[in-house]
Amino acid sequence: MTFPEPILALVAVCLPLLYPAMALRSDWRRVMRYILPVLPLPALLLASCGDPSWQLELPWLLNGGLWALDDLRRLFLLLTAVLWTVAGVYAVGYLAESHIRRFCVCWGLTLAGNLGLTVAVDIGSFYSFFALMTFAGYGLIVHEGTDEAHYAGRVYMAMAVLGEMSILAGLLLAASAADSQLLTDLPAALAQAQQRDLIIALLIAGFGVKAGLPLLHFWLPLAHPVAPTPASAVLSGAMIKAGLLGWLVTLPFGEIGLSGWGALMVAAGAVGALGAAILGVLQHRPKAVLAYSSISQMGLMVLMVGAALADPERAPVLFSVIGLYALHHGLAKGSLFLSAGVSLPASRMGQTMIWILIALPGLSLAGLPFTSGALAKLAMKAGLAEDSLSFALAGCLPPLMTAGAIATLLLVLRYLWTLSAKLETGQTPPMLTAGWLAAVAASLIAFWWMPWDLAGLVKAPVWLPAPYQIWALVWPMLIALALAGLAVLLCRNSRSAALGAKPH
Amino acid sequence: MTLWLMAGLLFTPLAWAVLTLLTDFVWGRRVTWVGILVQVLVSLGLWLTVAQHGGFYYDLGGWGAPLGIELRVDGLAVTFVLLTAAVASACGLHAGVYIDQHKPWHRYFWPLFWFLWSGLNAVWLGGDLFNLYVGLELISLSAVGLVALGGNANALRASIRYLLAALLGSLAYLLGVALIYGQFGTLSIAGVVAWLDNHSAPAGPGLALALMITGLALKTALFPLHRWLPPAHGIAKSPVSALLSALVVKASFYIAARLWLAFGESLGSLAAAQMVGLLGGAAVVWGSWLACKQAQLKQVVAYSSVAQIGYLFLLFPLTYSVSESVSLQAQQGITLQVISHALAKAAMFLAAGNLILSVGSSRIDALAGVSRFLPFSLFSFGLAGVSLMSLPPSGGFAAKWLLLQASLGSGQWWWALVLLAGGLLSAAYLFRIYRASFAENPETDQFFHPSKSLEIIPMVLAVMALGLGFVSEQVLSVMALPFAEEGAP
Amino acid sequence: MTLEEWMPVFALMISLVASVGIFALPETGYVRRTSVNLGAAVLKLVVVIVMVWGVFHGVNYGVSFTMLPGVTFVLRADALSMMFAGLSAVLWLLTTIYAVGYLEDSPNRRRFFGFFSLCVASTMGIALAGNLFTFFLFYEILTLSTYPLVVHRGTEKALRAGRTYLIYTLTGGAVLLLAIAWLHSLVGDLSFRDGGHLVDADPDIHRSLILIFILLVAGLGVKAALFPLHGWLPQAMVAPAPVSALLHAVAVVKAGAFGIVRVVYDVYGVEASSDLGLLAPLSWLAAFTILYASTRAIWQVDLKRRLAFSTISQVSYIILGIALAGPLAAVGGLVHLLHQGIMKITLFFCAGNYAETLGIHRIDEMDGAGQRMPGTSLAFTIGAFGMIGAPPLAGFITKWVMGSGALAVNMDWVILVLVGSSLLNAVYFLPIIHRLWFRKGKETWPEERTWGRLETSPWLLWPPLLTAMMVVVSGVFASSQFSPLAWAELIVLREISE
Amino acid sequence: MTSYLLYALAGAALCGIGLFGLLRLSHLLRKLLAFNIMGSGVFLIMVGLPQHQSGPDPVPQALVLTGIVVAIAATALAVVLIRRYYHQSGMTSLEGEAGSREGGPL
Amino acid sequence: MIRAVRTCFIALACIAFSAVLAASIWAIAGDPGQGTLPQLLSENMSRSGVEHPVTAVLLNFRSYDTLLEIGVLVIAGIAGISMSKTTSLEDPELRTSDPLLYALQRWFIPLMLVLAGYLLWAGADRPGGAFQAGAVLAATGVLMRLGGIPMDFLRPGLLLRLGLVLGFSVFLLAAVVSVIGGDAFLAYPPDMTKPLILVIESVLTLSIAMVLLALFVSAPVNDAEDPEEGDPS
Repeated sequence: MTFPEPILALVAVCLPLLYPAMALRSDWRRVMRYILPVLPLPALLLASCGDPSWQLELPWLLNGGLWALDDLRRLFLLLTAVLWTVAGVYAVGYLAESHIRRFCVCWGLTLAGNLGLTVAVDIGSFYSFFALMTFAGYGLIVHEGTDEAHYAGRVYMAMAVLGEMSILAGLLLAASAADSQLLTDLPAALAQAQQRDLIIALLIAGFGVKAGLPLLHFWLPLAHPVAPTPASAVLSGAMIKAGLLGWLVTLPFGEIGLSGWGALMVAAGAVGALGAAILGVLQHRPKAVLAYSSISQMGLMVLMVGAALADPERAPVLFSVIGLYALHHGLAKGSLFLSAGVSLPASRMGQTMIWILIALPGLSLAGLPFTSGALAKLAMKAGLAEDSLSFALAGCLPPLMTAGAIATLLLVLRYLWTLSAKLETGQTPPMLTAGWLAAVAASLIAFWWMPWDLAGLVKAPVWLPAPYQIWALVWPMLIALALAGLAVLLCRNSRSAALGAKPH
Repeated sequence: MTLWLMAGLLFTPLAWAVLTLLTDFVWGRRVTWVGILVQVLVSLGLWLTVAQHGGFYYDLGGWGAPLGIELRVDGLAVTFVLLTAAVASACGLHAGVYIDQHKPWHRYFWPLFWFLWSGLNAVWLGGDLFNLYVGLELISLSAVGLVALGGNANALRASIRYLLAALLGSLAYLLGVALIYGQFGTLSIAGVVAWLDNHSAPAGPGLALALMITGLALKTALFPLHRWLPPAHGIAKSPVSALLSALVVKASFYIAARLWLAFGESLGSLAAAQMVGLLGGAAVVWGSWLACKQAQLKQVVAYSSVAQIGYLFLLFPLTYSVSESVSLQAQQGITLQVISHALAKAAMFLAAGNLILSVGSSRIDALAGVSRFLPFSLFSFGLAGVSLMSLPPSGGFAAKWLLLQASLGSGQWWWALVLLAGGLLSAAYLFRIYRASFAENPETDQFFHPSKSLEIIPMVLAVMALGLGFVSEQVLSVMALPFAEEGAP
Repeated sequence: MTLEEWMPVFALMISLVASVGIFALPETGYVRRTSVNLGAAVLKLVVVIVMVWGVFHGVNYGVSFTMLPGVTFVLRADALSMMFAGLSAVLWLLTTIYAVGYLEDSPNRRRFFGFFSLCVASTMGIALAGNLFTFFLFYEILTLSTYPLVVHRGTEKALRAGRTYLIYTLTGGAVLLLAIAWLHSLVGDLSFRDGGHLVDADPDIHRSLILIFILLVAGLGVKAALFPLHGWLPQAMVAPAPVSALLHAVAVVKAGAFGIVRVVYDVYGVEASSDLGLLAPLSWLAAFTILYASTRAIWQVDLKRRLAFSTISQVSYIILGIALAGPLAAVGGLVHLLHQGIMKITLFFCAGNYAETLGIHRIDEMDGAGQRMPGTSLAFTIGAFGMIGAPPLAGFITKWVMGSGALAVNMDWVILVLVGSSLLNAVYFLPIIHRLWFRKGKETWPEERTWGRLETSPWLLWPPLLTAMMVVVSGVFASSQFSPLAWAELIVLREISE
Repeated sequence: MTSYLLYALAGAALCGIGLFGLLRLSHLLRKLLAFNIMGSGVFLIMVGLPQHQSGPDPVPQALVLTGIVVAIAATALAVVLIRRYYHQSGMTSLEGEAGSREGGPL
Repeated sequence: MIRAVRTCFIALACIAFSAVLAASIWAIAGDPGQGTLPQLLSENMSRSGVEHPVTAVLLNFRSYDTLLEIGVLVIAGIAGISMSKTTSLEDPELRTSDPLLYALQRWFIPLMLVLAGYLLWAGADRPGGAFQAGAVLAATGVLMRLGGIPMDFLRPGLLLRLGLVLGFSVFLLAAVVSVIGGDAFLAYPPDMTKPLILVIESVLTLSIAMVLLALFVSAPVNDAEDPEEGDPS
């Protein structure tokens, strides 16, 4: 099957890109909604079935286009396609009538950008799709039209534009240093470039905006709660990963050891992972909590990126782990976000079922055994094992990871807590439910599909993680549960105290 | 053939002056049409002859200089003859329609018109100092007569002022002629030049040249001797104004320029040359400035003449002790300036007359809304303005270009600044008028339509002024070595 | 004369004849006037396309005759000419279509279209001019023929704007004339030649040459709206939208920029210019203009004024590109000549549509206009994003190429300018887009005119959509054979191969 | 020094006087007379100067005759104009009227 | 005060002018004579057709000057008659009737007519000529006017206009007639020089007198005037 892949890739990108043209006729508005879930399907097909060794040359495009897939990109493409599909299904049920065309247009464009950037290998189209995603994403964020949404949108836009400019400058410098228009040539050239540090700083900052790097993350907790739920899901699940992908394809991994930058990234990751957790548990709105959770999770990935930057030897391994982790997180976070929009059935049995389904992806995030999370966590642990890394901060990584795991679960618990206060019983539109269920399913099934023996990090134990692994996974969870319980108790006390003080 | 042409050229205007004096206005107009046809054909024929065979001297009455009067028929002279034919025919045709035929005194317009024409031809061709004086007087008196024709107190005041200035100028010129004759014993310019070529310059006749040029400058209305011009040109009937501004002032300038080029090197001085240039520059600035201040349409155009005349006098510094090529450039530039100004200014006055006719007022602010109605004349006015502003591709631009080259080439860069400033200032006063015409005024929407023939004439002139830029090379090549034939040492 | 000699004359005369024809037709001859106008525009486009084809294949189109002693009038088509000529031919057609719709039922249409065609003729003359003298000729004609369009409305404001316009441009013209005359008296023949004339100029005249260059740039900079000389442009925005669109966004300002390109490349030569130390200050000036005007634009509340400042900023890109003295940067600058043209004209068309259909002039009135006029707003959005330099639109190509070019000649600070400018562009364009699409609009829009199901007249709607499409296409297909970028590369290739 | 030269010098004096009158006097007829005086001065110089050098010379005499006729014509025209001007406006000088801010004959 | 200063200033300027002029004259007079013109003139006198050199210069050598000069005179005449109100140039209000004057005129007028004829004739070989004769003739007219003789014949009609230009037209015709023979403008046929000049002189006398008379007979001034352009009237 060598021939159809390039065509498929073209279709995968162009379908969502051209789909907004339907908006030109107002009577097609109803149809548009139902097409939403179909849009990412070619991409899904491409990611899941296709042979990754294809290339699509588009010499007329921008500065000469080249699209291709490698393992890493395939992973990201898979994530993107899956998440957008389920979110699309969900959106069909979720969307209200107002401004539906606008939403669909933005959706299609954002999707096109997100898919395109994963398959783009030349700088021009990569950056184009990235920008397309960024700008079209704005439409998703402010869709509700509330003041809050507009505020969030403004912050998002300001930061995104700054990020874009930073990327532009970085890419320009890098391309000029590499004298090439292909992303694949950048890392090697960057390692030798005169202005290496400047370029790296620009790129890290630029993609960092998308990836929610600490201090560049402000838009995330603002935007996610106000965006329509399916949009939040893809924002947090897929688009945020685009920033990560940006780093992975541009920075000079595996070429040269940049311990300084590595340390900085590790530090940033640590601050993100823990700081976001602290801020996150103080949030009252479920989606805000999730947003901080995303930042926190991204912090962990930044940690790995930092490690990979610092240690060129380990970089390929870490790449795989990062990809895996990103896939896992994306799917789990997507389903968590989607769950914010479901309504509880009347029956108690049903409610319990729902709650379990809601909680499962969350727990998977925290690393519950038999979930993708467990696998990802283990892989990360192995990847960042102290002995295999050789840079200054390597020693801090394991404790950080543990702390991260605790933070993750705490945030998930906080999410469930806030959600429980919010969820109401009622009728859920069937498509919405279907989308959510599909998301959860994807998140859970991923466990089965994941390449277990990735780089030999995780011993392939067929079904179960080994006992030592279970413990390693579970103890942070226990600590987190304990902390959560404590918090609940404290909370109750203080609330009753407060109630006692002010009796009304 | 040439003899016939020459005789036709000299005879026709005088004869037609006689003929039209004997008729009334309407018949005079018909007769004039024939005369214009003859005169244009003759001028054209003469021009073509000279273009083919070169210039020659024409001995009147068979008596050559110094005893008799000889006419100098060179490229420059016939070009000006042709120019006169073009402008004067336009004015004549225009006047035939424009002037009220029911006023009994208007029948005298035609003889005066033809006398003016003959005087102009006499000046262009004249090679004899005294004959030039008579020619000048012929022009001045007929011009004054035209201004005063049927005029009210204001017109009379203007024409008296004009007459006195013209007479004083003529006397100064004549005084110079007297001194020249006293010194050299001949009246022929060529004779004087020949004498000067063989002898060192005497001390006495310097004053003669100064007197003659001062007198002519007064008749040309060079700043600060310009004050008679705007009232006279402003108050005369538009075809008359056109004739005066386009041709009459040029005649005296033409003589001054010829004298300067002939005698300037030996009798003039650097200080005098620069001084005249300075006055010219001042005229450009001051005339333009005053033009900006005028409220009457024709006054603006009249003051514009004062400013444009200033350019002409840049000839003096730009040809005094400079290299041959720079001098040639300056002469060519001035020649083009004279031609383009004549065409453009005539077009402008005629168009202004039409505009006044169509809005019923001579004030500039009365033009509001005229642009919507878009009389052809406004367009002609605008096109003529392009040439006056010396913007490309007009003849004015070609002139300015050559003058710029000359001033830069001679190192006298300050004249370049004058030229540029003059262009901008002229834009300032001309765009005042355009601006007024573009203003939308809902109150007045009633305009009178002048007849088509009135509107076509200024357009033709304006297009000629505009197109001159494209054919400058051809025009200049016909007047091969203008002015210089006998002035060269 | 051969066909090669006639072609440039044709290209020039078509609009000129159209202009005369329009003046000759009566005011009420609507159908005839429109057919003359559109017919001429289409014919001209055909001629230009043929010439582009010819120039690409190395045909020399040109005609010349001596106008004054020592001065020739030269019309000639080279790659650079055809870029500008092509731009104006394409946009003339579109703008004519637009203007027909825009001025429907308004007075003074004969005057408008007559002068409009005259403007286009002079633009064509500027494009095809083969020496500085000819260039100046048409440059001044352009000044003159634009004036009636600026004051078209005849209001006090329009008249004032017209005066400002004149003061700037005529003074600029005078300075330019001085410079050209001076240069002519120093070195004579000024015909444009790839590689320039002054590479081995006599060292004695270097100081004069520097001074002349400054004068030339000052003269041309007025039209190109370089920093201290830009004041006329925002004021001139009182003109009707098609005028702002074609002339103030494209023809007039481009004429200035185009002139600077000619001076640097074909008169002085890049080498000579940079040897004389002229290009670095020019690039600083351009860079400053880019940032300054963008900053000023942020505070404009009137849509067209904001666009005007944006124009000032964007035109300086062209100058920046060529001032950087590297081939790649020059490609960036030149390609922006086209890119900026189509992007800005889109925006102006849209601004005109808002004003004409909904009576919107100020930015704070634009809330929700996207729902009411989706097509127009779509075009506006594309144009604005192009201006920001968002990929894959035309503006991005410019920035990318120019940035690469700047880096190639080690002018890293330019990146800062490019990025800063994009940022500022985003600051003043994104809020508009936000308002268009994401704010709640009025319940009822004023119905200045109704077009049934359509948001506005098709005459008004299609031109911006087409240009917006061009913005996308010329960005996305930048590397194809006949893209603006490819043509700019061709120009630079021919320039440096000399 | 011949008597002819004396004529010429007297002519110079007359020119000065005439010029003074032309510039200074405001009554139009006086101006006209001053013009004629100046004209006479010029004619004197014209006749006197050449004859001083080369004896009787008919050419300047003829010129002067022509000049006189021209001067008479001009004077006549001026008188006609002045007369009509006086008739229409009741004034004998050009100065000091409304609508004419320009002073002097120039 | 200012007036006085201005007067002084102008006076000084005029004196200076006279002085410079005199100095120039002195300087020119000091130069040795240059003129070969009188000699040339006397050499050509025989071909001029008249004996008196001034007349020869006026009507032959420099006849173009004279032609134009007459033109100037005609212009003045035109300007004069263009302003008359009535059909007659004479203003009846100014007519006097003094018997003494009337008697005197009867003596003087014929005498002056004869004098004019003589002057005309004398022009050929001694001072005199058309202009002098014309002036005397005009003076006769003035005398008649002052003496109260009705001069209704001076109507600005065709006759008067014809009279004004008669001399000029004849002169012009004489000038152009030679062209038909292939000669230059104003060249008289060699054998007809003398009679031609005589004819020209005679008609010129008439015309000059006519012009002067038309100008000096005090015609009533016309009140009617053209409105200035743009005046709404």
